[in-house]
Amino acid sequence: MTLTQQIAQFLASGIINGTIYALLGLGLVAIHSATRVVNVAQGEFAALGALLASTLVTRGMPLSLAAAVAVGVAAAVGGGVYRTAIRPARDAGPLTLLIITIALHLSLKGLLLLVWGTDPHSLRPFTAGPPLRIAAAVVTRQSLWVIAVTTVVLVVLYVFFTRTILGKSLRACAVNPTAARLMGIRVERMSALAWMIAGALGGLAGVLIAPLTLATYDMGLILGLKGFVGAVIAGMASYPWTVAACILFGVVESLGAGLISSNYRDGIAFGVLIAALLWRALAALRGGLIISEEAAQE
Amino acid sequence: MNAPGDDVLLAVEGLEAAYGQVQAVRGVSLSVGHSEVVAVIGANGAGKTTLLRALTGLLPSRGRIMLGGRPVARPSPEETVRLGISLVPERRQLFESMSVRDNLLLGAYHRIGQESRAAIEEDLRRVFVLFPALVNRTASRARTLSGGMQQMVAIGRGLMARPRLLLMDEPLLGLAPLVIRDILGTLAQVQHQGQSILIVEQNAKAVLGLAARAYVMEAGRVVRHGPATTLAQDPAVRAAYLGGHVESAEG
Amino acid sequence: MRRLWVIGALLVLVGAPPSVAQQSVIKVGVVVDVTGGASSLGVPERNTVLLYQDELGEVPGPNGPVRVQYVATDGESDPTKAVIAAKRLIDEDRVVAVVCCTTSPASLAVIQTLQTNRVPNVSLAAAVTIIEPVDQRRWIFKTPQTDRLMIDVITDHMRRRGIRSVAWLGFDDAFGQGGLVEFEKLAAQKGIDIAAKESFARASTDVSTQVTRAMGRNPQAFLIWAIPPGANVAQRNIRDLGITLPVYQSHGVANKTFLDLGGASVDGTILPSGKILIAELLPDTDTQKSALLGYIERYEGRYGKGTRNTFGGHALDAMLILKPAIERTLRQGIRPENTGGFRTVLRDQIERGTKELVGITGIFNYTPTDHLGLDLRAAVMIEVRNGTWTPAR
Amino acid sequence: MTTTRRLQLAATAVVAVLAVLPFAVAGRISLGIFVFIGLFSLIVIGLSLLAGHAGQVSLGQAAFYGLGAYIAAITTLRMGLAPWLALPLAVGGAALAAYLLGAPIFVLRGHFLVLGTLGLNVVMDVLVRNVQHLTGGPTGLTGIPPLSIGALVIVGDRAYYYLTWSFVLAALWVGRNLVCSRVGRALAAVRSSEVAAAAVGINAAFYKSRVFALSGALAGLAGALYVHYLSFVSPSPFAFNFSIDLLVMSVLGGIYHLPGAVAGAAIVTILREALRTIMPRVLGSGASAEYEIVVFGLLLAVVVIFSPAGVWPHLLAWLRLEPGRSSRWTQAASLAGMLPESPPPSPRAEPASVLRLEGLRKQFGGLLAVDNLSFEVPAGEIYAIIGPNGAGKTTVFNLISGLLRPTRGAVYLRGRKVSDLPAYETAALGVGRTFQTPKVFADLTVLENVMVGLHRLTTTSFTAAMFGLGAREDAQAAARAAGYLEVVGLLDRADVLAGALPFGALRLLEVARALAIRPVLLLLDEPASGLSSAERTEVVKLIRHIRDTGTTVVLVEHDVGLVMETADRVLVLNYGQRIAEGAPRLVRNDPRVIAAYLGEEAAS
Repeated sequence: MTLTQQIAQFLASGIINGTIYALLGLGLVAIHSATRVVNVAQGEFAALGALLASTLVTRGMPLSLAAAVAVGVAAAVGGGVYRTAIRPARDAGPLTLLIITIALHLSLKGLLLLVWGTDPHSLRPFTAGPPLRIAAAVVTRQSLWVIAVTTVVLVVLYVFFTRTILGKSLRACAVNPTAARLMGIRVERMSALAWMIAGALGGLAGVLIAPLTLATYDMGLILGLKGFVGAVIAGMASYPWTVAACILFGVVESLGAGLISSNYRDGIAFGVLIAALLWRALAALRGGLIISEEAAQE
Repeated sequence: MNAPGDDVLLAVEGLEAAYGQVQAVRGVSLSVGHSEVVAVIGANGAGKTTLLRALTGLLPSRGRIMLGGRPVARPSPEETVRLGISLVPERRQLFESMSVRDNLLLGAYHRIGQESRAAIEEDLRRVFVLFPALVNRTASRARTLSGGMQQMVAIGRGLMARPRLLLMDEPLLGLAPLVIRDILGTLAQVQHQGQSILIVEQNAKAVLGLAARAYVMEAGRVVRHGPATTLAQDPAVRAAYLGGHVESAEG
Repeated sequence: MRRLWVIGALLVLVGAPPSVAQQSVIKVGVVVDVTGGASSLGVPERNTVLLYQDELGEVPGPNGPVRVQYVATDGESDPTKAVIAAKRLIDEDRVVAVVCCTTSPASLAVIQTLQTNRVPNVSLAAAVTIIEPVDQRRWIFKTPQTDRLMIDVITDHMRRRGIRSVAWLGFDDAFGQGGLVEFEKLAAQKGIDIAAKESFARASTDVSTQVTRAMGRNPQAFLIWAIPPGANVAQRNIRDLGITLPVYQSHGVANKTFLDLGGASVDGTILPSGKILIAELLPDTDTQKSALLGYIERYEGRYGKGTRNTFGGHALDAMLILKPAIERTLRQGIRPENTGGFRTVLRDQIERGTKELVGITGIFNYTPTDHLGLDLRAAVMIEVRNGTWTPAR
Repeated sequence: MTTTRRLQLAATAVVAVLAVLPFAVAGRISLGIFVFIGLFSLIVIGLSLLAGHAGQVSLGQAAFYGLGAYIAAITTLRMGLAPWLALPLAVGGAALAAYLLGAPIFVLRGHFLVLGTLGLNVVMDVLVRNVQHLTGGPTGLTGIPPLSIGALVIVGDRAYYYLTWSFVLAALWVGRNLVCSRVGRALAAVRSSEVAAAAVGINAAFYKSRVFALSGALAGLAGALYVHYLSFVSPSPFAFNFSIDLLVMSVLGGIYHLPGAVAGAAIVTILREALRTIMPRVLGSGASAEYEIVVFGLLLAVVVIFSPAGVWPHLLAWLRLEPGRSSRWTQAASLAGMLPESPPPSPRAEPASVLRLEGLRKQFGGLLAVDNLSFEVPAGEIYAIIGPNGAGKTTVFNLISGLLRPTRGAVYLRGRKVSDLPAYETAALGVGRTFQTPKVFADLTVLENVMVGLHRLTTTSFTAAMFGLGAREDAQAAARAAGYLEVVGLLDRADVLAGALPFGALRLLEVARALAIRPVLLLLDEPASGLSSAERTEVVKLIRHIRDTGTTVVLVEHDVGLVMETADRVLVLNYGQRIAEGAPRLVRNDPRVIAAYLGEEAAS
């Protein structure tokens, strides 16, 4: 392989990974903007979606239906988690909420382990066939599915948040919950909705990547972490920027591993991440201490 | 105190509310009639904002709240807005990253599904008639507007709920005198259309010109009440709230 | 004040001397990784212990049969947890021996504990450093083949096929590192060029970057040193990139999971393994054949067709080695209540008495200088064909 | 029995139990568990100091644990250093690394800090796995010698039990000293509001990086003990998953109480071990591990939901051992009457102006908040800034006190340029201030709040505080702080938590705290807003009193009456620009001011 081909391949795999991170990152942003919670258990929604879809398909369910069921169940679990674990503690501090989601992560992971065991499960690609050659890179059909579905999801989210009253009221809750209550918007229902959306996005991510990477009960944490990275770089607020940041992170990771050393893959990725965070923070500090303290309180 | 009667829209008796351990409203009784503008004046920290938060259910309270002759039991903001009480909150509390149009539309949130789209669109037009300055800014994000325009959006949003009673918390806070004049004019217009308003304001001079009656709060209690014109002449009120202050108070 | 007394009373209760329980059982501790990264190895190990704990749970003693109880705990794929688990087995259950642990780092981490407490151990992990240097590992034995033995067989196979340039694709953990160290040595000896050395994490979901890098060096074959699902991800990425080079894998993929997950992508994979995967194809003269078939029938009967794997075999071998050694220790008149003495004699019995013992992994001959006890008979080369194991050509 | 007595008794009991525990549990419970609880406690104590007391949540503590472990392993194994020398090296190395990383990493806040520290952990993990010639890579290193002192070789569970728990008790003692000292109050201030802390001259970065270093040292110590105990090291125990575990321990135990760290480490470790034993009994052998995680996760969620402050406060309450809030200050405060009130600085040979602004400009994105503003404040005057909301008054204060950097222009204090100094330096030079919305340190007492104000006038260093060497100075500081409380009339509430004060008292407390820094220039941001008329009268008196004792006062106020009563000179701002300046009477009648701000009616 020539260097050009290699770089093209690194870019392709970086973009695909980044797209998957983005689906998790979007869920994190949905939850955070509505409930100020950083959801450590976001990756478990993906694991749930992946495992459920692969089992259903193995049992003979058509793939499209299995995918829909998996996404639906993940959404329901998201809503259920909010209702049982987050709502009772919604006035607690961010650290407490973080620990609660860590507890959720453990419980969900344990439940997945109980149901599916430690063995990995596989799911067949959405469409069969050999990989395609795009420019100098080789791309599997499933990767194209990932990108296509994510694009559709983005469009749907955009329409939902800017064109529908439900989406607008969800945004309103995120922007100013007190004012939203004064408009008669039931903030807690909207929070539950945000968790359901996050659950669905996570489940969808799981269904999409199961054919690429196999599904295991403990696949969630790393995926969620990488989505978190993108979401934080984008400030935990903006959906399109989260997607951009996640894809960027995927590409940096892939290029770093490819051009420098695969042994240092995560080291390079997180090194770049820390540098980016510091650059952002220092830029804020240049304006003065007040600005950065207010930024911290978000 | 006016006895609750047919002409009384809101009647509050013995309202008590606390912020944590601090008792901020102590046994307040007041009333608002149909199509009446009533003002509550007092210094910062007198309990005026707490009073409004208690009325909308943002804060738990004890005491009796009657709206149109019916008791409002255990109010919550989601309920009270459906019952017809809408609050234009302190410091406007707009949805800053959303457009002016969306802000106004969300004001009618509880009517969506109950009423036709046309009715809501009609009310949007009504708001733009009241505040023509907003017409060219419908797509602008609320945070990019000037303070005065933001206050117009906040009032418009409150009106979009089509409330029986509009509560306003310090609507004149930090506005330039010219803008204050505009807003007072609009409020008078709204009142002529039959809107009942309970307005809380530090800027006593401005609201006493608008309101028919007024209550004076100090340390969580109503210490005086009566027709606005009478209170405006009251030497004690003049000394405390009219003499030293300038119109534009800031918080 | 009264509440302080409550606490005091509780403490007294905890601190009270142990209730006089009849110590008529001999306990053997088992620490395997049922959860975490190494669970695909630890689960069959535990399953095998559960499957055989009754059959191998009784030895004849001087005063009638004595029960041998296997106490299994989860090492959670974390060396610290494994050490705590082993300490508890030693101090609380007073086990006479330990079977620990699934992975090399955990096996290395418990050595100090076992050596100072003088408890014999049979490790189920590969690294040769677990048992060497022998003078510092007196209490440690192991049952799996070492990486060196496996790579010896692989490199021989490569040479036979004329492969002189290989891309290494291994886990970035102890398993991968252990393999690479041996591969570097043996490749140098046998004139094989390591064209690329790439690593990836156990939890990797995409290895195509590493594969692409390796392809930049034009290797003749890939050697993947990993376990499922990571091993499958790597192999799938190779095939997805349209690469048709031969792929070698380690003995870490010698289980059903690898085949189930891999589907068509693992066809043609060549790997070293114990004989268990192709037991039926062995000549009837093979000394291990009947033992293998017995274990396979038992294991697949309980856990499903095709679930046989080498890791469960490692655990069974440990039990097969310990049982007669315990028996011989009892026969020497050592009472199990004398835990310390029993452990010492048991160790000697394992070391001296394990001769030509037919196990699943191979035939064991421990000596004071060899705590591995296996030879090249323990490994064969296997190829995946049509979704099943066959002897490699 | 008094609470103090009971606490002493309880502490003695705990030490006694720890001493006899190895004998009590022998043969029943593995002592190894308690060694690990001790090791984890050391790290969690550090994390509690960092996250609970300094307010900086780190998800990277396992990295320093690992660093200590590897330093001890590499120096003894590869360099042949004696283990007792390697131990301080490991502690020092981990501390130094934390200290050096602290400066950059604490630029980050909130989620960013969490992610940044987690990133450190990941980077450290990758390095350890790859620098194989030093670290042995993923397989790790074996054969690390045990600790030894001369001929005495420390091996076995019992030896490491006593060693580890001695360190734990020492760490608790050090931590307690720190928390109850000048440094501890500074940390509480930083946690509560960095802006307010800076306004009394506290360099937040200085303290954060030192606490980080201390937490690194404790983690490094635990790491070194770990490797000598097991004589083995490999990367996996130090991965970020363990950092999550550590945070869980600290929150579960009670992050605001140091002994809670020990409780958390013990609960998590014992609970997991107990589940490992109990679950197979309940559900039959075989499927145990699967249930352990679920049950542990659910228990954790339940505890944290119902007791966000952790279990330690409940334990104290159950034993009726809640310490009285800072009772020792009450005594010191009662001396206040007897001590001469510390006088604010006498007017020195001053330049004519205390404060000078030159062409100051501040732009926030597209908004011009302050536009080419220049003025001078003569020494010993009360100078008022008025103007409508949004006129930029508070921004001017933030620029003077260094909380914001000007886009252009400069601020001079007594002729010295201060606009390029950090806020805490400006405060140290004598600029005191209050805030429009009072920023008091809510979880400190009223007296402690004012003692924080004395920060730059006291000297107990971080190290001295660790060893409890600041007690004498603390008593004096308490007495002086009491003096300031007397000035503002809050002495009777000295021991009340500041968060429980009514609004008016918060303003007065802020003034007392600002006075404690002995300001040459005091900036009061709306000192009368929200006050009753009686309180307002008091404030007017107080402002005059402050001026009379030699401090120049600048105030922002919209109560024009108050301004007219007190100010010697008035500046009127509008849209960030100066529209008039001069004596109150002149300004009031200035037609430009009337048009832009006061309105016609006010003039009549």
